[in-house]
Amino acid sequence: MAAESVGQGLQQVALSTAFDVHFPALEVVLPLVAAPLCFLFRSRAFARILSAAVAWLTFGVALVLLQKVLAEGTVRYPLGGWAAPYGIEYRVTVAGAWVILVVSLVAALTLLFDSRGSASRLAPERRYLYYSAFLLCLAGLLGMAITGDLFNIFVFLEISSLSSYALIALGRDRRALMASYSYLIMGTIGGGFFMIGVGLLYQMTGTLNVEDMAQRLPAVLDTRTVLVGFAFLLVGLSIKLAVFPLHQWLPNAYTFAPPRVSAFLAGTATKVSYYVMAEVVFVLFGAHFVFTEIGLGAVLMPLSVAAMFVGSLAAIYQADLRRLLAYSSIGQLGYMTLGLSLANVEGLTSGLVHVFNHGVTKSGLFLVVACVGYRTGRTTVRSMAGLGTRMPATSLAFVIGGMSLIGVPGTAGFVSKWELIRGALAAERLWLAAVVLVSSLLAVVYVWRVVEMIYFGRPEGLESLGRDGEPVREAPFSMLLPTLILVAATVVFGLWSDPTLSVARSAAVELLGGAGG
Amino acid sequence: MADERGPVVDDEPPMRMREQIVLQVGGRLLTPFILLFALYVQFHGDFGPGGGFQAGVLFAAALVLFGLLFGVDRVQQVIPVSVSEVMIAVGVLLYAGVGVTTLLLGSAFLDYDALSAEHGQHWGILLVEAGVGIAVAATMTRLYYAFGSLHPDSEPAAGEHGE
Amino acid sequence: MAAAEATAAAAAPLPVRDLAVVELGPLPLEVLLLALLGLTAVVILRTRELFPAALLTGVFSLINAGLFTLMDGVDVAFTEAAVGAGISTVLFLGALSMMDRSERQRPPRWRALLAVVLTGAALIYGTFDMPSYGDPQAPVHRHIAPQYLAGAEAVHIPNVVTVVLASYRGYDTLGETVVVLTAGVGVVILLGGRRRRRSAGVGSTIEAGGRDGG
Amino acid sequence: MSAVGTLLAELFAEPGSGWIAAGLLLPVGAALLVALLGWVARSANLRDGATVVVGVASAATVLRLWGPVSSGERPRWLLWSFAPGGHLEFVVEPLGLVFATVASVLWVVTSVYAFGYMRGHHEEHQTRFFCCFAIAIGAAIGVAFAGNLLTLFLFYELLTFSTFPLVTHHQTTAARRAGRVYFGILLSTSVGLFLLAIVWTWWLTGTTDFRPGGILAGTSPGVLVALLLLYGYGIGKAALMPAHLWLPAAMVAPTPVSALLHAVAVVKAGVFSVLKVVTMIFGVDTLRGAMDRVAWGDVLIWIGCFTVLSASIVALRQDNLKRRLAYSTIGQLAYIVLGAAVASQIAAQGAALHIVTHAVGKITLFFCAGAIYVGAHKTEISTMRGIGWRMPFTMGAFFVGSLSIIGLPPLAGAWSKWGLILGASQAGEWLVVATLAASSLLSVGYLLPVVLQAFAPRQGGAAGGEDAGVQEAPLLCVVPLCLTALLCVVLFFWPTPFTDLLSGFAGGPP
Repeated sequence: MAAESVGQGLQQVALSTAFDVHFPALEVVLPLVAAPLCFLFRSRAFARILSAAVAWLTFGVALVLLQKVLAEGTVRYPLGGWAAPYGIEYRVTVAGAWVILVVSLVAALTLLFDSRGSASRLAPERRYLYYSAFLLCLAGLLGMAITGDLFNIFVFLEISSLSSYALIALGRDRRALMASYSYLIMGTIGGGFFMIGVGLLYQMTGTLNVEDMAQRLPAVLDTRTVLVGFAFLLVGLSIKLAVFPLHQWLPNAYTFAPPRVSAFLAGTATKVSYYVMAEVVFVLFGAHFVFTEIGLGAVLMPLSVAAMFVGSLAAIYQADLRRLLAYSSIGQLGYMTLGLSLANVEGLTSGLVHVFNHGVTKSGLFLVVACVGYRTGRTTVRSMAGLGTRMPATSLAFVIGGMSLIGVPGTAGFVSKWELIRGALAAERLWLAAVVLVSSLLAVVYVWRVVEMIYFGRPEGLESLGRDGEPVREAPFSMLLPTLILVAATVVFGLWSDPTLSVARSAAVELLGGAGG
Repeated sequence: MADERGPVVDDEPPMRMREQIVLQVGGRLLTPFILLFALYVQFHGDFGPGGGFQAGVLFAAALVLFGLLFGVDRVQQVIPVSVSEVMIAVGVLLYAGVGVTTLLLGSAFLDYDALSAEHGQHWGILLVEAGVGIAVAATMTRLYYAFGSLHPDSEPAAGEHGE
Repeated sequence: MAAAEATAAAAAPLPVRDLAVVELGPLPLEVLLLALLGLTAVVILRTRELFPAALLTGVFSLINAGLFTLMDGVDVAFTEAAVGAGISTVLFLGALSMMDRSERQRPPRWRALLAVVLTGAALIYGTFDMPSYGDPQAPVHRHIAPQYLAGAEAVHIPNVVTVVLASYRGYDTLGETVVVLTAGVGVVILLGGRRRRRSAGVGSTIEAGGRDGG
Repeated sequence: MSAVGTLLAELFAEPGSGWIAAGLLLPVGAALLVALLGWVARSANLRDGATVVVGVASAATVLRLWGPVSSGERPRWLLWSFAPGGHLEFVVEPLGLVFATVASVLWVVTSVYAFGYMRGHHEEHQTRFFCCFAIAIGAAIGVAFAGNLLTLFLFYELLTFSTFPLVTHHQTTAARRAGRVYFGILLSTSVGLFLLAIVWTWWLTGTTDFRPGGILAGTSPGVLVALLLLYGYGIGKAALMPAHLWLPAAMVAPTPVSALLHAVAVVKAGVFSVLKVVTMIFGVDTLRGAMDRVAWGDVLIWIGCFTVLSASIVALRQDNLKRRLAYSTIGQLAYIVLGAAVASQIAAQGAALHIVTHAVGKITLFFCAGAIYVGAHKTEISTMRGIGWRMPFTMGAFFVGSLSIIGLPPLAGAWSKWGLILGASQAGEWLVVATLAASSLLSVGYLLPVVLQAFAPRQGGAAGGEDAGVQEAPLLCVVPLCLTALLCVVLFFWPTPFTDLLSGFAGGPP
C-alpha cells in the first residue's frame, strides 16, 4: 500500500457508509468534545448530566466495538483518512476493546455515584471543572487503549495524566496537593521516558505505527539504540503501572484524591498502562525478543512477587481505608505483571481478566469507602467500627469486595487467580503457584482486619455519630446503587466467568500471536 | 548574573515595571507589532515556519508583555478572565468540530477532503490551525492571569466545600 | 557498521541509491552552543536563588532554540523560543512572586543523582547505533517521509511540517491542543478560584464563595 | 434469557439432576425464606416453621436419591464452568449421598433443637443465625455432591464463610478472638495447602474429577505421599493436629452450632473430603502401593494415631463439658482420617460408616451439653454432680451417646469401629489397631465419668440449694436429643441401608 501511494499525493482510505464504522473515533471523541463543552457552559448541572451521558455512551460504544472485534477481528479506523503508517490509525484489538470496556464501565458507574459525599476543594459553582477534568481523563485513557500509534499513545497518556493530577489535587485533605505533586513528578518522568523510547525507536524504524514498527523492528533488534529505546518505554510504563519499586506515588494519590476520583483511577489508570505494556512487549517487540533474548522475565517476575508481598504486607498496617486499598492495589498489580511475565496464554489471560475483575472490585471498594466517608466523615479502619448493623448493605459490599481481593472461590478475584496459577503451571513453575496462594493469605489479613472492625468493633464516644452529628445510617440509594452494581459484578463474574475469561483469552492469544507482526 | 537580579527581585517585581517609562513606551509600541506578527505566523504557517501553536504563544506573549508593563487589570479589561476561558474551549471545539463535521459528512474523522474535493486540505488545515491558535493563546493568557495576578499575601484559602 | 547496514536494509522499499554520504562533522557553532547549554544547566542546578534560576531556564531554552535552528528544525525552534524562553519564564516568575525566593539547603540527593547518571548513560549508550546525523539513508528519511513530501507537494503547501502536523497527524495535534486545554483546566481548578484582592478592589472579594480555596 | 433457558434445560436433561438441584437449592431457599420472614415479616414462628418445612423437604429430596444410587446410577448435574479446568459439576455417589443424608436429616433435628435452645436462652439475632445455618447446610450438601475437587473446594469455602457468623454469634471479644483462630486456620490451610494440592493434582492429571479408583495412578510414590500430606493438612476441617486448634476455639458458639459443627456439617465435611480424596482421587490401591514403597509412606497414619491419642488424653483433663467433647471429636475424626490413610477398602467403608455413627452419637452428646446449660446453667463437669436425677432424659441420652462413641454394642458406634479395626488389621497396620483399642479405653475414661457424676447420689439431702433451679430443658430440646439417642440404637440393629450402599464404594471403576 505504501509503494502505490508514494507520489500520488494524498491518498485516501474509503470508509463504508454505515455509521458504526465511526465508533472507534466516537469512543474517544465523545468525551473529548464533552470536556470543553462542560468548560464552556460553566454549569454544574449541565456538566454532570453531560458527563454521565457521555460515559454511558462510551460504554455502549465499547460494547458494540468489543462484539465487532470478536466477530470480525481487528477494527481499524484511519483518522484523517490517511492509511496506516502515514496517518494515525485506530486499531481496536480484542484486548484494547476489553480495556476500553472496563474503563468506560467504571467511569459510567463512578459518575452515576451521587457526588454529595465527595466534598472537594472546589466551590459548588465551580464543580463543572471537575467534570471537565474527569472527561478529559476518560478520553485520555480510552485513547491510549484504542490507538495503534505510539506517539498518539503518548499524547493521550499526557491528557490522562495531566487531568488526573488536577483531579487528585482536588482532594479535601491538603495533603492531596503534595500527593498530586509527587504523582506529577513521577508521572512526568514516566511520560518523558516513554517519549524518549518512542523517539529512539522512531530513529531506527522511521515509523510510529505500532504494527508497521513491529514489522520493521526485527531488522534492527540487535542495535543498542533499539535496546535502550525498549528500556525507556518499559521503565516509563512501569512508573505509570506502579510496578514495584516504582509504586511510591500511588498510595498517596489514591488516599487523598476525592473519593470518586480514587474509585475511577484505581479501576482504570493502571489497567490501561498494563495494556500498553502488553502491547509493547508482545506486539511491538514480540515475546521471543523480550523474554528469550533479553530475559525480561527474570526481572519482572521477582519484582511482581515482591509487589505481591510488599503491597499486601503494607496494606496490613494501614490505618486509613483508602491507603489500605491503595497498597492492596500494588499487590494486585503484582499479580497482573506476574501474569505478563509468564509470557504464556494463561498468564496473560489472567492479567487481562484481572483488568476487569480487579477494576470492578477495587472501584467498588473505593465507592464503599466513599459511602462510609459520607456518613461517618472519616475513612479510617476505625470508622468502620460497628457499621455492620448501621450500614448493613455497605458493610456487606465491603465484605464481598474484600473476598474478591482475597480470591475466594465464587468471586471474580478467584477467576483471575486460578488462571494465574494455570499460567504458572503451564510455565512449569509449581513454586510460583504456591507463592501466589501464600500471598493471598496476606490479603486475608488486611481484609479481615476491616471485617472484624465492621462486625465486632464498638464505636467509642463520638464515633457513633456521623459527620452531621446524627447517628450513622445507611448511605443514600443514589450512592449505594453504583457501589452495589460493581460489587455484585464481582460475584456474578466470579460464578459466570465464561464471558470474561473467553474474551480475555482471545485477547491474550491475539497479543501473543502478534509477535513480530 | 547576580547583578542583574537587583531591580527585579525587589518586592512586587511585576508592579515595579509600571514606573519604567522607557519600558512602557517601548512596550506600547511593540505590542501591536507582536500581535500582527502572531497573525502572520498563524496564517503563513502553510508557507513558512509557524502555525497555530507558535502564533497562539506569540499572541499571548504580547498580552503578557502589556500586562507586565501596565498591569493585569488593563489586559483583563480587553480580555476578561471569563472570555479567556471561553476561548480555550472554543479553540478546542473548533478543531474537534472540523473532525466531527467531516465525520458527519461521511468521511473519517478529520478527513479534510470531505470539506471540499479540491481545497479540503487547505480549508481544514486553516481551520484547525485557527483552533490551535485560539486555544493556545487563550490558555497562555489564562495561565498568566492565574500566576501573574497572585500576590504573596493571598494565601490559598483553607475553606473546603461540600457540594 | 553492521547496524548501519541493518538500518539500510530496514528501509528496503526504496532503492538504495549510491548517495555520497556527506559526513557532516560537528560544526563549531553547534559545539559552542552545546557547551553553553551544558554550562547553563549546571549553573541552574547550582543556583540556590530561584529568581536567576528561572531566568536561566529561559536562557537554556533560547540556546536550545538556536540548536534546533542549526538542525533545520525551524518550527521547533520557533516554538521553543516562544514557549520556553518567553511564556514559561514569565509564568515561573509569577509563581515565584508567591513563594520563597531561595531554595532551602538540602543534603545532596544521591538517589536522584544516580537515576540521572544512569539515564544519561543509557541515552549515550543508545546513540551508538543511531544513524549518523543527516544520513540520507536513515530510516526516518526513507520510510514515510517521502510520502509526506509528495503529499505536501500535491496540495501545494510548501511547509511540509504543517501538512504533517495538521493533516497527516492532525489527530495528534488535536490531542496536543487538548493537552493545552487540560493544562488550562488544571490551572483554573487549582488557582482559578482565588480573587485578586489588592488591585481589583473590595468588591470582588465578596463574590460568591469568596475564599474558594481553589 | 437464553442463559436461563439453557440452565433449565440442563437442569432436567439428565435423570436425577433435578433432584440434585433441589437438594442444593432448598437450603438456599430456606435461607432466603428465613431472611424474608425474620427481617421483613418479623415473625419468629413463621420463620422457624419455614426452616423445618424446607428442612424436611430437603431431607426428603436427598433421600429420594437413594433409590437410583443404590441401583448403580450416578446422577450428575453439570451446572456451568466457572474456570477452565473447573466445572461446577455434581455427581451423586454412595459416600456423598451418605454424608448428604446425615447433613440434611440432622439439620431438621438440630433446627428443632435450636428453636428450643435459642428461645430458652433469649438469644439475639436469631434470624441471622438460622439464615447462616441454612446456607451452611446447603454448602455441606454441595460438598457431598461435588463432582470434582474444585466444586468441592468452592462449597468447602462457602461452609467456612457461612459458619463464621455462627461461631462468632455473640460478637464479644472472646468470640472475635475465637473467630480469628477459626477463620485463620481454616482459610489458611485451605487456600495455602488444599488449593495447592488441587492445583498440583490438576497439573499431574489434567483433571480434578472424582473417579472410582482414583485418577492418580502412575504417579511417583513420593509425590503421592507428599500430596496425601498436603490434602491431610489442607483439609483443615478434618482437624488433624496441630491444625485442630480451631475446633476448641469454636466452642464459644451457641451449642446448636457446636452440634452442627462437630457432628454434622463442618468437621464431617472435612473428614468426608479426606475420605473422598483418598478413594476417588488417589484410589486406595494406588495409595496402598505408594505407601508400601516409600519409607515415610505411613506418615499420615502416624499423625493420625498421634492425634487420636493426644486428643483423647487432653479430653481427659478438660472440665468444661463442651471442650471435652471437642477434644473427643478431634480424636474421633482422626479415626476417619486413619481409615482413609490405611488405604484399604474395608477400612474406608468403616470410616464412611463412622461419619454416620459418630455424627449421631456426638450430636446427642452436644445436644445434652446444651440442654444441661439451658436446664441447669452448668458448663463444668465438676458442678454436675447429681443432675441426672433431675434431668433423667437428658442424661440418659448422654449415656447412650457415650456408649456409642466408645463403640460398645448394642449401639451404632460398634459397627464402624469394628470396620476400622478389621480394615487396619487386614492391611497389617497394627499401630492403627493398637491405637483404636487404646483410644476406646481412653474414651471410656473421659465420657463415662460425666454420666457417673450426673447420677451420683446427691450430698446433703434432697433439695440442695444449688440444684434448686435445675430442671429438664424445654421439650424442643429434649425431644431431639432423645431422638438422636434412639437413632444410635436403631442404627446398630438396622445398619444395612448404609452398609449396603457403601459396600464396595472404595473400589475401582464399577
